[in-house]
Amino acid sequence: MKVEGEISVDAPRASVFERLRDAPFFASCVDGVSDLTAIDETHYNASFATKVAFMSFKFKVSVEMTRIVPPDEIEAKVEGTPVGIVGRLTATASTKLTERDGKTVIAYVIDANLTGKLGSIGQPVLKSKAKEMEKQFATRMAAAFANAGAAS
Amino acid sequence: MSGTVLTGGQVGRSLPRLEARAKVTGAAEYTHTMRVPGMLYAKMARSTVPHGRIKSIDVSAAKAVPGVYGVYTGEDIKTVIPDPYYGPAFHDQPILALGKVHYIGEPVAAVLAADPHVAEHAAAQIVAEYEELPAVFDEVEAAEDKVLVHDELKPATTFADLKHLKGRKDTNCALDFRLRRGDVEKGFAQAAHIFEHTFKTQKVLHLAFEPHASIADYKDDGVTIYSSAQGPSFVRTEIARLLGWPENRVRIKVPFLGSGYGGKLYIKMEALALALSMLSRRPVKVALTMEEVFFTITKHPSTFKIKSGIDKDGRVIARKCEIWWNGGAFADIGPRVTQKSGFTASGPYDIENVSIDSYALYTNLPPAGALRGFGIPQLVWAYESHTDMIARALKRDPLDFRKQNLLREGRPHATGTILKDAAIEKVLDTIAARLDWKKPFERGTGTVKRGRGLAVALKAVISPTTSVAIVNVGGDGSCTLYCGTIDMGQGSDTAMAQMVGEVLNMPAETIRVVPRDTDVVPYDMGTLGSRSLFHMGHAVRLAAEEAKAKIAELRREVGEPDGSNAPLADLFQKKYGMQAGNIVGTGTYKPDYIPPEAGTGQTTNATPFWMTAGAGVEIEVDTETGHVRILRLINVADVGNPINPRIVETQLSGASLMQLGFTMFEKMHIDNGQVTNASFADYKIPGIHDVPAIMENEAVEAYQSNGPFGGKGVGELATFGVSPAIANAIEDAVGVRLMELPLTPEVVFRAIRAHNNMPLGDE
Amino acid sequence: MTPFELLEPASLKDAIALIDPDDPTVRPMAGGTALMLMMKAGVFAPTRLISLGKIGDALTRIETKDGALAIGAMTTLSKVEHSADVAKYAPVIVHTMKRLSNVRVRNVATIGGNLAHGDPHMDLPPVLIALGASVRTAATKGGRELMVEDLLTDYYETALERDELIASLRIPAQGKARAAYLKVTTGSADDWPALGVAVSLDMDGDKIKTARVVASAATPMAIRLKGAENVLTGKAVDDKTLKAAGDAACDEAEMVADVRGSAAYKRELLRIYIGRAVRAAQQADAKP
Amino acid sequence: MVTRTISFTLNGRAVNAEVQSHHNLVEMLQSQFALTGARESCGQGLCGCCTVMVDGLAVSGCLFLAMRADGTEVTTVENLATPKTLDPVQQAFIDCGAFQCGYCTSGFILMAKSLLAENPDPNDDEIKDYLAGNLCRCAAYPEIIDAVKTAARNTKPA
Repeated sequence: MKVEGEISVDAPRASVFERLRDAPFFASCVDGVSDLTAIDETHYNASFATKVAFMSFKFKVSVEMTRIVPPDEIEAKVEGTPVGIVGRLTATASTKLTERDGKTVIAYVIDANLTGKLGSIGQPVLKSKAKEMEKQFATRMAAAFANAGAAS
Repeated sequence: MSGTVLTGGQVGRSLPRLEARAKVTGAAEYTHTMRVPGMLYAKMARSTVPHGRIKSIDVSAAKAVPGVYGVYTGEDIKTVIPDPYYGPAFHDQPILALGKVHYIGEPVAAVLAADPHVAEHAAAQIVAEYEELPAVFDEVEAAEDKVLVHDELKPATTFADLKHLKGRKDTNCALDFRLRRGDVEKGFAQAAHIFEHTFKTQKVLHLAFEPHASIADYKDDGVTIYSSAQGPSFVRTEIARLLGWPENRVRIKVPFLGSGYGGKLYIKMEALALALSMLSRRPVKVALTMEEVFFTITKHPSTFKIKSGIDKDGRVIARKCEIWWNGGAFADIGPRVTQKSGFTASGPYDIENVSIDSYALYTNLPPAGALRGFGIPQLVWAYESHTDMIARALKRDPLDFRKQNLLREGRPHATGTILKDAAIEKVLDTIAARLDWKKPFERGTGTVKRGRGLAVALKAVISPTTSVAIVNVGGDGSCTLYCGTIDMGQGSDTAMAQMVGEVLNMPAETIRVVPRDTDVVPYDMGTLGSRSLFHMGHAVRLAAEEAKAKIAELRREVGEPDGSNAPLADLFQKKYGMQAGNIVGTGTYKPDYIPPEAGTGQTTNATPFWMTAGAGVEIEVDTETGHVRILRLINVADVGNPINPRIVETQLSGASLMQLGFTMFEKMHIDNGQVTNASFADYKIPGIHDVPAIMENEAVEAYQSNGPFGGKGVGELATFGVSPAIANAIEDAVGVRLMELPLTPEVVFRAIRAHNNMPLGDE
Repeated sequence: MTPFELLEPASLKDAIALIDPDDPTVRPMAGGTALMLMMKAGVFAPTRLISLGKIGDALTRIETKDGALAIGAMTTLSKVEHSADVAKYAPVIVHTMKRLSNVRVRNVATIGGNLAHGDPHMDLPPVLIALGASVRTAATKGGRELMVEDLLTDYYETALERDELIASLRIPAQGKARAAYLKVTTGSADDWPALGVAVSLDMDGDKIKTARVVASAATPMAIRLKGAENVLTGKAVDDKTLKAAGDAACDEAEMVADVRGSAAYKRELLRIYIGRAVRAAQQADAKP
Repeated sequence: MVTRTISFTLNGRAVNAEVQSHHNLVEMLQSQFALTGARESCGQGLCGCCTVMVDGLAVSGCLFLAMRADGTEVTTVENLATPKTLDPVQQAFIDCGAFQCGYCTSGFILMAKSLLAENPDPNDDEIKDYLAGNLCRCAAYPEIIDAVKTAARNTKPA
């Protein structure tokens, strides 16, 4: 499944880039991510939990920053195993930053795959969840930069 | 051959199925619901990557689950079966993954427990780590050999017709079949018109309602396996090979079979059940859930590039066919699908110059095998759509164009084999007559448009194959038939009993067909490809005829005059002085066959009998939504002389409805190798409301001159014509041509919008 | 499935008391069909299920007063389907039931469970929203009355608190309003809908006085399409109005893609089916 | 309590069974009473192979917790025939050839009986609507519709 979108923030591209490559900040914009630990400059482990109604899913995930090209591009690969159910989550997330009308546009493409039991049965439910998470992500991101903008 | 038709009055009866009572009372027992004392249940952990090397498999959490008897991986299997690979064409499938996984859903470990829920819960705790490898999913891409599914191919030589398969390296191509007749390039050069189209079919699956199940009870001196198998003789051979044993220590029993449609052929869960029984020293049952069936066996998706040259008079003078079969991760019987369907890829037409290339390809998807037609429905979809497109482009009536080019009795087929006993034209004419083809057709009003279409097909049967049968008449005169054909609903037990009854002049319902058990029942190649009625039918006929001759001998021996009607029991009584003794007749049948010449596919004897059938439809299309309603579905087939007309009709009707699902909506949705709709909730099959308002089934008057009592196989026939007939009718109704299955409302709607220059965007 | 504790309290009060609002693995269970599916799929492993099946009579009654219906939450769908009162006062429900899941599910599934599950593909919620139905809940801190359209908040999400149960459903008297529900499937004829559209119309002569238009299945939850309703209000039912209503519906509804169709396709279905549902409602049997 | 002894009436006979919370009705019937006419196939209540009657109502046995059978009256397909006789619905299924592999047949027969109890003379649409929740991969649907109509004719009071 593929999620694509754009967020426009009122901040210079270089500073947006710096914040985006700051993993704790980035993780704070994704609902359900906790226990982020850095292994080295480009590798992290984290927990990711999401719930749909009373069904909850927990994943142990590892994140690798696969491409960092200041100030336009960041690409990360996420791999995770769900807890207690057969499956596997793999995702690549790439963001491209461009300047438009004095603002910075963050264009993102997330390509996620779910396999195993989750993939064969839970896909429709989790697809819809992904859409909801995307909205939250955009909102949080926009809010974070709005705050940053106000503070500066 | 069987020119001496006897008049026992049994052949041609619409006798209800012999096993009917067992089925309506719930007494019929299937492997999936069987239990054996002391039995453990197995549940599998499956691969979560489409292609990868196994780095580790952590079974500790699974082992710690209370109630777990044992957890096993491929390495454990090797301790009891050192070379644990199986398969009918290639020994490429490991009992549990070894070293590598080849598709998402491949079994990597198994848990045993007395409670299947415990086993299932524990299996979910197994964590395997993989080094992921690039994967290939598309058949045409796989042919480029950039990603290799297997490091090395290991051919089996179990079947005579696959003996030429050689082990290959650096390729995903398990078999390439070539047929060359005339000079196709010269034909194109002479043609007035050239047409080239590419058609695709999607991945679908059998979904027999009894999911695969096998129970193995291993003892050091022998093993008994109860299994939902369509070919117990093959299972026995393969299990014996894995064990390094003679076949007589392996016993395969098949109770009632909750159908198969090709999905339970060759070897499926039997080897895993065996290995786990060896490891645990307990009887072990492997019974899949319906979800797991989606990861076990499927139908080949295909890409078919077809090119035809037509002369100025409308004759097809050259046809080039290239077909890529997506076989998934293990070959299963894909090579045979590739070859046998390759024979007839150019269709039921008389074409001077033909070139066929048919490729069996490995990909990182769940394996594909035979599904009610051995590849023929995929081919007919392409060539009968193509034929209609040519007729329309040439402004020819599609029926007339077909009739002009039809292959007729006595003419050589593309293989070089002369067509005999194939009522192709009669089938086509019957469909046309039922559709009132030459009369004006009501085209619908407003936003609902009507259309009609037809299609006709030809198939060569799998050959050479052998069947053996035993007819046993007991001291009381009652008769028992031992034959290995699996009656999975096609009515073979009834038809075979009718043939025995015909010969021995007994009511078929008094004849017992013994349950399938390889310790008791002689060899049969398998219940597949509509071969049983012909092959086993002959074996049964021969066995009955031998018994009949021995009865006549006994009659003479005990002093009965010629033409005596003395009951059989009296003959035994006279000979043995009491109710005792047996008369046993045996029959073995193997038809003549000349293998196709390598490289050209030419042979003067490609098939013991030809199969032909077609379909006609009337449909309406809701142009506002793309919904297609089948108003009328006509199935016409040449079944030779129908042995049991009612069962024949049910077979035709059922096969066409199954194909209707494959045509209209069935599709395994796959996302980077992951099947995402592995359940009846999201993979829909035809239900009672999907039955067309009018269904007509007809077996044309025909006689298979070398068939038992003039009969031949039926099971696959009505699948052939349905898909192209519907696509042809859709073009007839709304002017759009669909070249990929399934024909869902969205596909139709998008095509209509594109046709009107208002394409619908993706979202 | 894994073992759990099954409790069968005798009263709604006891049931609520047994729920642990902080433990998501404790769930109330009505008919249990939807819950069983999730448990079998392994996406839900309860530690405790509180069956509401033995609560008895009070929750399985269908009562009428002046054309309004009150239906106990534990009333099975088949009881609702066969109720003479429902047939009389809300015939659209009876029609909907004929193609809702199947007989066996309807024999077990309950009206309360159907609503509490929050599955957007269910056929009943859009119909109930079109009829202006509401639920009465029971909870530790006392119950409340909620419109069905406010009960469903998102994909599989409802406004119910963890310790809050639906006690009954109320369908107001429909007067002269007529309603219809169209279920659009794109695979087999019997499938979860790709789109559901429910419409209730109150006509004033040949003009629409009020319309309630609800979409489901293609949307994250059953949702009223007020833009379409506004277009219809005060107009006669003609092709132009219906097309405008369809367009308005497409502008406001969020579409979810799945194996039954892309979002773009489902939007086109909605555009057409708004009109078809309005016409079906117009031609539906009038109330007495 | 994960394991419990329940009491119910099975095909007219009072019985007890020791069941676990996570076991469904089909598993209980198969493992404890050797009744295999109700079979799990799709596992989702969609195919109808697992149909069982509980208190006179058809349910999907694969989605019905065994414990909930406590105190009920359970009837399975095995209860319809005696060694000498068949139920008119069973006979009609044979006469009309309304099955092939037979795996779904018990479910169709119980559903057809249930339909005829509610509606002794159903038309084609009523039959289809009622049986729409039962699937037959062999697709003997036309014959099944025929069988229900035949059974209706044969059970109608003279």
